[in-house]
Amino acid sequence: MNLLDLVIAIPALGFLVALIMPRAMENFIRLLALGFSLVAFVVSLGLVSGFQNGQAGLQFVSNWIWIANPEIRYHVGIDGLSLWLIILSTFLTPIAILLSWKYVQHRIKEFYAFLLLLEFGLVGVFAAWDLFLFYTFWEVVLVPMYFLIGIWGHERRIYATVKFFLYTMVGSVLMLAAIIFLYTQAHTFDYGEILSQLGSGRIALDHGTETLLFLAFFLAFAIKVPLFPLHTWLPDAHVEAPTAGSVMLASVMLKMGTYGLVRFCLPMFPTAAKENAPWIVILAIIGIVVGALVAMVQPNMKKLVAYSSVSHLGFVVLGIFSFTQVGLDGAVYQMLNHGISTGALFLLVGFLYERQHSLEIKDYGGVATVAPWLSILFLITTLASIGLPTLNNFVGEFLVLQGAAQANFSWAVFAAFGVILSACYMLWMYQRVFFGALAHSVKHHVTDLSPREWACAVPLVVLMVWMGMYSQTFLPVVSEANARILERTSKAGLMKMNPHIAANTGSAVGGGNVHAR
Amino acid sequence: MDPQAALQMLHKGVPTSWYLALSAVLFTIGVAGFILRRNIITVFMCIELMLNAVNLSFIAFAHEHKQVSGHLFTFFVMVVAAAEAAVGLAIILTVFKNRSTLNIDEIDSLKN
Amino acid sequence: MQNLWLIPALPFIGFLINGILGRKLSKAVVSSIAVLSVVLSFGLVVSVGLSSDWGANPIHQHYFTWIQSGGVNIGWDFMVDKLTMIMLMVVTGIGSLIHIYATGYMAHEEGYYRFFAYLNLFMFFMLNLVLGANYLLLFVGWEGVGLCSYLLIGFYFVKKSATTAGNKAFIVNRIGDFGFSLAMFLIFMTFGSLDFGKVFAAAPGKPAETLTAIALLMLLGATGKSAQIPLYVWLPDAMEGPTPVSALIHAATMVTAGVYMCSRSAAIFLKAPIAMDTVAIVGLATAVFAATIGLTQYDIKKVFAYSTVSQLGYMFLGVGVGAFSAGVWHLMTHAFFKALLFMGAGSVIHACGGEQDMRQMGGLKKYTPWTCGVLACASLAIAGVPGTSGFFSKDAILTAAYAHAPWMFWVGVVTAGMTAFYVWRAFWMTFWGEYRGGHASAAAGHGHDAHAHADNHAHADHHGHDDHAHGGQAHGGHGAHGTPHESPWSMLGPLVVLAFLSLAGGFLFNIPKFLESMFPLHEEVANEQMLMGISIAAGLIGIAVSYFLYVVSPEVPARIAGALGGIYTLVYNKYFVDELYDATIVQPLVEGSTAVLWHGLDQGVIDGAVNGAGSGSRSIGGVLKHLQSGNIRTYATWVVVGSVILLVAMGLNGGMVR
Amino acid sequence: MLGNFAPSSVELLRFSPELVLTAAGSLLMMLDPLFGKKSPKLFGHISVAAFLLAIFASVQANAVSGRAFSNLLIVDGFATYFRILVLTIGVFAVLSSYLYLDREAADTPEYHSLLLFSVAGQCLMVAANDLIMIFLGLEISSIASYVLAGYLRNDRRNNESALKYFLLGSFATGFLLYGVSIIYGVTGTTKLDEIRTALAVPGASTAVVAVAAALMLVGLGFKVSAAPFQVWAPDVYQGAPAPVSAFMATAPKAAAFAIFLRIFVTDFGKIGSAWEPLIWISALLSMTIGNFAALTQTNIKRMLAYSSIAHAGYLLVAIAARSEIGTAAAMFYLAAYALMNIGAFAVVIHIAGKGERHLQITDLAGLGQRQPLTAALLTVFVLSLIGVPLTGGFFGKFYIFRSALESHLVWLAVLGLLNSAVAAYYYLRLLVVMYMYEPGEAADSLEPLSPGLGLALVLPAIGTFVLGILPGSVLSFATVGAALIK
Repeated sequence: MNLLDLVIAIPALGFLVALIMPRAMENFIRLLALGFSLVAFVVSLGLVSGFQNGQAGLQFVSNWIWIANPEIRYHVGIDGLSLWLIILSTFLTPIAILLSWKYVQHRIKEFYAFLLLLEFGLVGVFAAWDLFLFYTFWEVVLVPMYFLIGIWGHERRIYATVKFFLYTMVGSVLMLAAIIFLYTQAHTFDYGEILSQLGSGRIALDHGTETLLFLAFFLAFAIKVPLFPLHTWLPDAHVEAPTAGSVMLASVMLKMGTYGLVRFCLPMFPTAAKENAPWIVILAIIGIVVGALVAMVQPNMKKLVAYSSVSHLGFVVLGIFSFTQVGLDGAVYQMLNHGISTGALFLLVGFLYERQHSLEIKDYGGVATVAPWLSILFLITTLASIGLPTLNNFVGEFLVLQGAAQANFSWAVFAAFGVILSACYMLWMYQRVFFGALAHSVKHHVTDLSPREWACAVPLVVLMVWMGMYSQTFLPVVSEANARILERTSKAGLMKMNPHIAANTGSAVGGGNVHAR
Repeated sequence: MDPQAALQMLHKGVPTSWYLALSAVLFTIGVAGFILRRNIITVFMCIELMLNAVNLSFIAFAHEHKQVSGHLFTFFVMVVAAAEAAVGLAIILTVFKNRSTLNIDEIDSLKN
Repeated sequence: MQNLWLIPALPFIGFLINGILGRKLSKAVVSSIAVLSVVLSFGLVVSVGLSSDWGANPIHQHYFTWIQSGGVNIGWDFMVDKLTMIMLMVVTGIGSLIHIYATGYMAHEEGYYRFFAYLNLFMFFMLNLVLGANYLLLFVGWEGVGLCSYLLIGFYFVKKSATTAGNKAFIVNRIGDFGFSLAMFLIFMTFGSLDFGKVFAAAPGKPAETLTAIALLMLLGATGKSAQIPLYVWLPDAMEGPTPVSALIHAATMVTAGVYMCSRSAAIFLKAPIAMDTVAIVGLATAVFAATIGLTQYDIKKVFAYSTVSQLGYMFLGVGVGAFSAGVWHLMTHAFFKALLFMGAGSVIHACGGEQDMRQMGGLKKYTPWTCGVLACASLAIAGVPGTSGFFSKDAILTAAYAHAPWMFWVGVVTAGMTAFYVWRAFWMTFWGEYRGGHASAAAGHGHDAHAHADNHAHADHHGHDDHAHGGQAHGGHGAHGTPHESPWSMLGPLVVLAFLSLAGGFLFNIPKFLESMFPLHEEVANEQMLMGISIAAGLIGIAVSYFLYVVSPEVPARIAGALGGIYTLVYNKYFVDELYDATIVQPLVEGSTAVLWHGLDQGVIDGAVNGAGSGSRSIGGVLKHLQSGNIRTYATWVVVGSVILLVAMGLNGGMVR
Repeated sequence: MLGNFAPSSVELLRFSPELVLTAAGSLLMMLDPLFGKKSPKLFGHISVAAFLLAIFASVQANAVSGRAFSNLLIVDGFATYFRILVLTIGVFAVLSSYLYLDREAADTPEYHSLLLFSVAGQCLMVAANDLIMIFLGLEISSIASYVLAGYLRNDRRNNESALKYFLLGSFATGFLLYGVSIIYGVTGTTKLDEIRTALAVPGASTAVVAVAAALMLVGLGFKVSAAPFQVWAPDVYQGAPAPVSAFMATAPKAAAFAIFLRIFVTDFGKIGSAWEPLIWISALLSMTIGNFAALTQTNIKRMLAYSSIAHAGYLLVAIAARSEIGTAAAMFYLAAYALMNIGAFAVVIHIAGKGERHLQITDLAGLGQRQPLTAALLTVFVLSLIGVPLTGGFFGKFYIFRSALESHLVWLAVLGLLNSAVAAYYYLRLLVVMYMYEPGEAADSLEPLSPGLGLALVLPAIGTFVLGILPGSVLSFATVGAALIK
């Protein structure tokens, strides 16, 4: 039972405990949930301190047989890729719990139970090293979110949540098919084992099969990301979800998709990944631009942020499929950034909603006059999400675009439009909500932050600055892990690159992994 | 064929295939009846007909194989058929009690 | 060995204190913190300047690794060489003066602490910009100052026009940054590094077309930040901000960042002649274009705004023709006199209780002698009257231009004439003649409730041009009594200093000599005296004409305007460029996104398909369930049909089994 | 010679489960006049005891596995697995019937004895080594369930359901029997193992055998409600008393699948290439018809009926795999399916109310608030039916599709999985209504969970989780059984 197991177990335990609590003890349940999630967070910090960078392979491994035949293992472990995503999950859950303190007033018990179950699933997804186990956690995550949106959401919650569930389901059943197929080839679900078999050619996938398998995994992940044009579940889900739901959904759940792409699609099917990269990248870029443009004209704050997520995650996918060290690092870093800044955006929008019970931009105006601190935090978050240097997103976007440029300069050119547009939609919204003459309703409802809300928001803002100013805390381990993944991909197939760029970027630059050896 | 040959054959006995053909015909008649007749009782009788067709083929095969087991099977089948008849008629009776009709087409309240 | 990091750190600390605690602190404390932090960093700069031989071998300090991934390795490095030193001096020096000035100017504003916090933050980023030892740090400052300008333009955030102008500034700059970032990617791919040292060392060896691409992309960035065609449109609107902001950010420092970047990247530009020409032409075009607009404006700040644009054009002309040092020189002198012009204008506005329309001024010289005096100095300088600072730098640029291509010189001269004209036009209209204001009570009205006033204006003007919601700038204390009045010494002091600099700056600092080691001096051109004479003449003629038109016979201009008719309206409305952009870019984007992308593609096509799949399968179910007729005989038929199919199929298959 | 006829004690032991059940059934009938009115619950208790005893007996029988009655019966792991399965189903059927019979004021003795006989028949089926035995077992089980289907004599829906089940059932049986006779004709025997050897000899007329197989397929396809022979299922399940529907949807189906596996995967394995494509089609049809038709249902019982058709489709996928893994998968899935289906029906029984008034899906509205525990349990079953990991339903599906892929039925597997995504839609509606609608009249008029039903809910729920989280033991049991019928 190592730390990692604990991090997985604690939320599960909390879930069970919350379930057996008498529903009358509302405040106790709240505290209980908060306690469990905080403990989980603290323990997960142990992972950071105990993590040996540079040490090859997984760490905090624990590997038992779960089911004998077909052999399915409880095999978990983390590398630099999973580490921060796990921290992200454990870090945001307490915040999600805290911010729901007043927001959620009925069926408290179920609500917090589901949040903990969600955390359990998320941590598991990022830690699983056995495909079956991974799929299990992957689906487990679905259930609590389904209820979170469906029970505590707004008017069209049922449509939204069913849409969300089915969309994901369609993707994941195909992934399941692919997983089982791999099993029939490799006779194991152990990811490491499968990778080595694929690497050593003990499983020889012919071209068509590899492509199909790749697409099966890719579809499941692309829906979760969500990659244009599979994104339409996201705005609905976000608009209808309760704040905590939106925060977890945007901050962590979307990362399941991008994580899957990096963790599984690239290493297992490098050739197919590279062959399909061009159109995937085009979709990503379309997502970046269209997402931003659509966000620009949204009348509803949550919808706006949701579409901005589509745009931001386009960057992530772009970085991943640039097949450059820089791009991949940027992509992973951007996952974390998006988790922090978009999470914070939903959080703050949620605060506004709690005050005025409206998400429509037109119902606001002049908030800055009555709630200066709220406005300042919102401003910082806004600036973070539009990629202002010294704040987190900038680092990610810079690396992603740099990587994309190395792979194909025109990609960077088109993607960079997204950076312009992000400023347009965010600042325009900010102006209409926070600036201008004080709207009457705002005057009566909107107050500045309460201590509890401070407690929710400040950690996020701090992280924005930290991640923006000192990426060294986070990046090295990520690069380490990515380097290994790229090693696999670089073996398979070539990728056409502007020769003199390749020559210059040389071995030092991530590009080195891309062009021919 | 000329009567001579016919007599010959009758001495040898009717070939099994004729019985089988007959049973097949009977079975088909039963099936057709089930589909075409509207009176529940008749439909039920068609089922009996099918079973008896099967019996016939059993007998024929038994004769072919020079075995007794085939004959035994027919007894099993008869017993079962009898049991079915008992239960079946009871069911039909209750239906008639509740709906006072035996037209099979009128028993279609459960649908879609 | 000084710690360079302290230079930006001090204002940053000031920002933190004022930003977090400012609301609790008294105005005195706030302002003293703000001013002190800047003055101190000025002191540091000076001490650095006096210190070791940074001229020969630049100071380079590494603090920590910022971004490290693959080949990308960005350190948080500062460096000081001669060019940096000039910028540092200008930024901190003029920065300090403007801070002091602002303490007086903003004395009666609410959000006082906010203002100074922003101002300090700006200093922090600006110093980062000039100190940064690699392009990414430069970019940090670049974006950072953009942020501050956004915040300060939108300082009166209840005014829609103000916040809109802020957004405009930020977004237009983003378009420029788009170019800049692409330039950085290209630089990195070409040089494998973003450090100035490495890049410039390797530049000569690289293929010209790559360098040209880089240079042009940088130019795009520069046009954004330094308000050149086609991205100049934000600067005039930026005058929504408080006057000290216009002086500091939108005249003296931030807007010159583009010039700084280009001269910093001289090594690259020099290898890209096409880019150089483009720079020169863009600069020249902007200079003329803006100058013409300047001729017709009545809002005093607008006049100076366009003059800034035009003067920046000059600097780019200088850079473009290879006279980097001249460009930097003009950057510096311009910082002196333009800051002075703006602050003087501020003082005038202040005097007239918030009025900015020159038609409402006049005859102020007897009310505000000091302001009048200092503005005279500034106007002389910008007109390039011999001996003033402006004369030297401008002349250096024009001579270089002549050497490069004579026609550029001639255009430049004409522009110089126009510049002299409109600046002095403003001067005469403001200080000569009779005071036309009078409706001071109205001004007072402006003064008292800024918000109410702002609202009226919010509907009135979308881009916030021409006539203005001055509510913000007016302050309760003054509007009340009708007659204009001189500003307090906290404001005049800095003005006097700057006045001195505008006059003597040229003598005191001979930048080309100073930068000789970096940018070789321009070779002597034949008949330089003659050229000099021509440009001087242009300036003097401009002044003379303006005197004739606005002092001797003030009714003429109207007639000229009438005579010009269409052209006049065109120019007066700034060539309708804003309207053009709005119609061709903004509106299509917004409407297109709404109608086509959102409703059409996203909701219509994609979501339509998704929901369609749902309802489709339901209707399939609707069909299938009707197979379930409930009729026993039908069911039996199904069974029979099925069994027949089975029998046939399996009979056939079975036959084939071997 | 005579000795052959006197069965040895071990043979009787192997036959003991059937004996126990039959004895108990008869006993109940005798006790009817004594306690019929006085203590109706007693009969329930007795039959539960009988089922448990039978389970014990079949475990014992398994210990001495082997043939019985001159090879008419074969007791092996396979048989035992299914015996225990149907017996367990029997237990739950009884448990979920207490409340129902009480509510409908129906007399219990006959009901329970019929249940016992029916299960006895199924036990015989799964352990039979002779086509005629199979036929007998099938008929014993069927005839009993014909009666059960129409148990409430005065209920029109019951009558109709019974009639349809009876007529169509015996109709299909006719086909089955005809197939049997042809097999007998071709091979001269009805013993499964002897048939196999007879077919093994080269030159056996495969075409005729295939025809016979087709006829038997009709009969079995009908019993397992596989398309296109599924037509009866929705009407019958909807019309029959809820506990009976629960029983019929699980036990007879399990037994039928057992012999399906025994006959087709083993005896007709040789002509597998003949029937596999048809099973393939039938599987796809069943899944598609079941799931899509269920999308628009408003009546819970009917919806579950359609879903059971779909599940039959999944099971056929395993049969189409024609492999040991496939067999094991089907066996496992039947267990999982039985548990979740019984659980779901138990909830239906709970909310239905007297005369089954509340059968609309919307009658579940607000169950989540009124009776959180019941709702939670139903959620477990629904998630299992959807196939969400950590439930038996998921692992069963996984195992089935694994077998399909092992046998290179890639597209069938993919289509099947997509089908399960479609299915998610109508299962989710139950959850939506339960948790996201405000309580309606049905939920408000709900009486607390009765102990019997409680057990019939909780135990399957636990079982579902066990099969989902620790399937090992059951799985190995199934695998062993599957190996035995090779």
